[in-house]
Amino acid sequence: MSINIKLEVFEGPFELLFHLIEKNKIDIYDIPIAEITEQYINYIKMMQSLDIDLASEFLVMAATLLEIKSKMLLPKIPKEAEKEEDPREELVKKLLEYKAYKDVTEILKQKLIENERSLCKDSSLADEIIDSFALPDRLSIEILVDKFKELMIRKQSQKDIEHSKIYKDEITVKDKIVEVLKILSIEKMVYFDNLIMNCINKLEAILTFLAILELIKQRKIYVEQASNFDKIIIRRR
Amino acid sequence: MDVKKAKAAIECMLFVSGDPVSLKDLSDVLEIDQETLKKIINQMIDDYKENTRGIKIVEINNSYQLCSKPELYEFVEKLLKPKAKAGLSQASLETLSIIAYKQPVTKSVIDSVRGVKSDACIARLLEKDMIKEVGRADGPGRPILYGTTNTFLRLFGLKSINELPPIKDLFKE
Amino acid sequence: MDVKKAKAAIECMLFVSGDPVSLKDLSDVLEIDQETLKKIINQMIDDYKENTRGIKIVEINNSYQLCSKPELYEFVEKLLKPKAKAGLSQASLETLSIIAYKQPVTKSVIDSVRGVKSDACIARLLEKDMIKEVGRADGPGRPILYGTTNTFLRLFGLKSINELPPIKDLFKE
Repeated sequence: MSINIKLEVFEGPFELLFHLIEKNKIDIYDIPIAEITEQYINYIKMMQSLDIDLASEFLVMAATLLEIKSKMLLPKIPKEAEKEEDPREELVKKLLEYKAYKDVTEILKQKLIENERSLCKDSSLADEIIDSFALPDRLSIEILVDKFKELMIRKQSQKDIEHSKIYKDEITVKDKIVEVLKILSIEKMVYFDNLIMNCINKLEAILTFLAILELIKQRKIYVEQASNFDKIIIRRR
Repeated sequence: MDVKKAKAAIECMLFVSGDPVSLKDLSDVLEIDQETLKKIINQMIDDYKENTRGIKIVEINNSYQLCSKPELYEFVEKLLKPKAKAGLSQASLETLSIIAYKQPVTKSVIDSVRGVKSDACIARLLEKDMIKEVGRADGPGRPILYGTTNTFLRLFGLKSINELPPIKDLFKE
Repeated sequence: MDVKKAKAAIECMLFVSGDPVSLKDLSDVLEIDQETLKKIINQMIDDYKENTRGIKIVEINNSYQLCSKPELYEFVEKLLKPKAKAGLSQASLETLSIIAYKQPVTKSVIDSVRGVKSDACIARLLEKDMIKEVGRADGPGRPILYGTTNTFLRLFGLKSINELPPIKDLFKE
């Protein structure tokens, strides 16, 4: 039996969400969050089952969707119900902003297609003429040094961008699972707080959280909390 | 100086420069006031429309530059096989739009609008001279601020950033 | 193709190319026989003589190149002189700074730091006696190594290359 899978690849979570919203002909101002969340997570699962590298941002969005879903399930406290805040509002705002840029991008793309066939000359002729002028008796070393610094900074910022790209590709939930298990193979227990505090950014914190959830599901660890707001303790099973 | 000679001198200077030349610089060299000069250049822009001409004058940010006519691109392509196409991915184009409308803007703002990291796109746009660093924002880490370049304006056929197509006002709805 | 369009296409191709383009290449691209083409180009050479034009077509060895009209050079000079304050073009200053700090250095290193080809700049710096060949690097092709000259030291007011201002504090910020 052959299975034909036509899988669209999405650049980011917003693009995927938009695809789902359009596919389901949903009013963006009234998103059925439970349904969309399910579809979204199904898509992610499918990607993972196909071993397609998934940017961690997709997982962050999954967490956000689950959070909104749970908020909407919570019974409203009467006092708060007055100024009833829709938990979806923030997400809708972001989606609309993203859509606005997506729309103008299409217009700009057309403009680019019309104009990129118009070419200009480089400035090498002007450079040649400038260099043909007689040299002054004295040249400024400062200008020369500044030029070199400028070049080095340009090179450096290119390198920085390359590094951050590599960094982004490096962390995955899998890595975090290994890391948590490694800590627990040395220590009997670890505080949830400590794991999160050691993360260098929000993304890493979220990945750590997802790793813990996965490990609980796999019954490799268990968590306990003596009472409300106490420190959460993670232990090996 | 008569208008004919001024036209010849302008064409000559724009040709040699290659890069855009500001109205002010042209005015200083020719000793013609900017208003009169602008009229002459507008006449020239019309002259270039004639169908024996293969080049045109493009206005960018109150500067002028000579460019080839896009409708003749097929010949240039056959002759030189140039890397004319900007070759930007959808992701890079999106990043570029956000920078164009929000400039000056930091990477983290761009990331948050797109919902994904934009490092690779920014690197590509810098490399293509579509954007540049325009300063540093206040605040922790003093992040780099990005803005668009004259190359961006030229390739998108815009005289200035004010000619960007209107974007839906998100906060009015 | 009608003559008008051929003229436009020729102007366009010569403009974008910058370098001389052979009659044969033009004939291949336009699919016009060389004899007819030559007549069209000769007509164009006449057209350019009009006194509103600042450029002209020059024939070199059966190739054609667009050039600025020499009688308008005074305007070019007036436009570019202020930009020559640093004594050299920006491109040449960049090239020279890399050679000064990284000497002895090969062309390919210079190209990679600048992100563009530096052949023309190196040639002009050699001609101005600012740099010289100081040897050959090991490795494939044994590329030429460049270094600065005594003329360089004199013009920048340095006693020796050790007096170049240090730049190591660059990455502290």
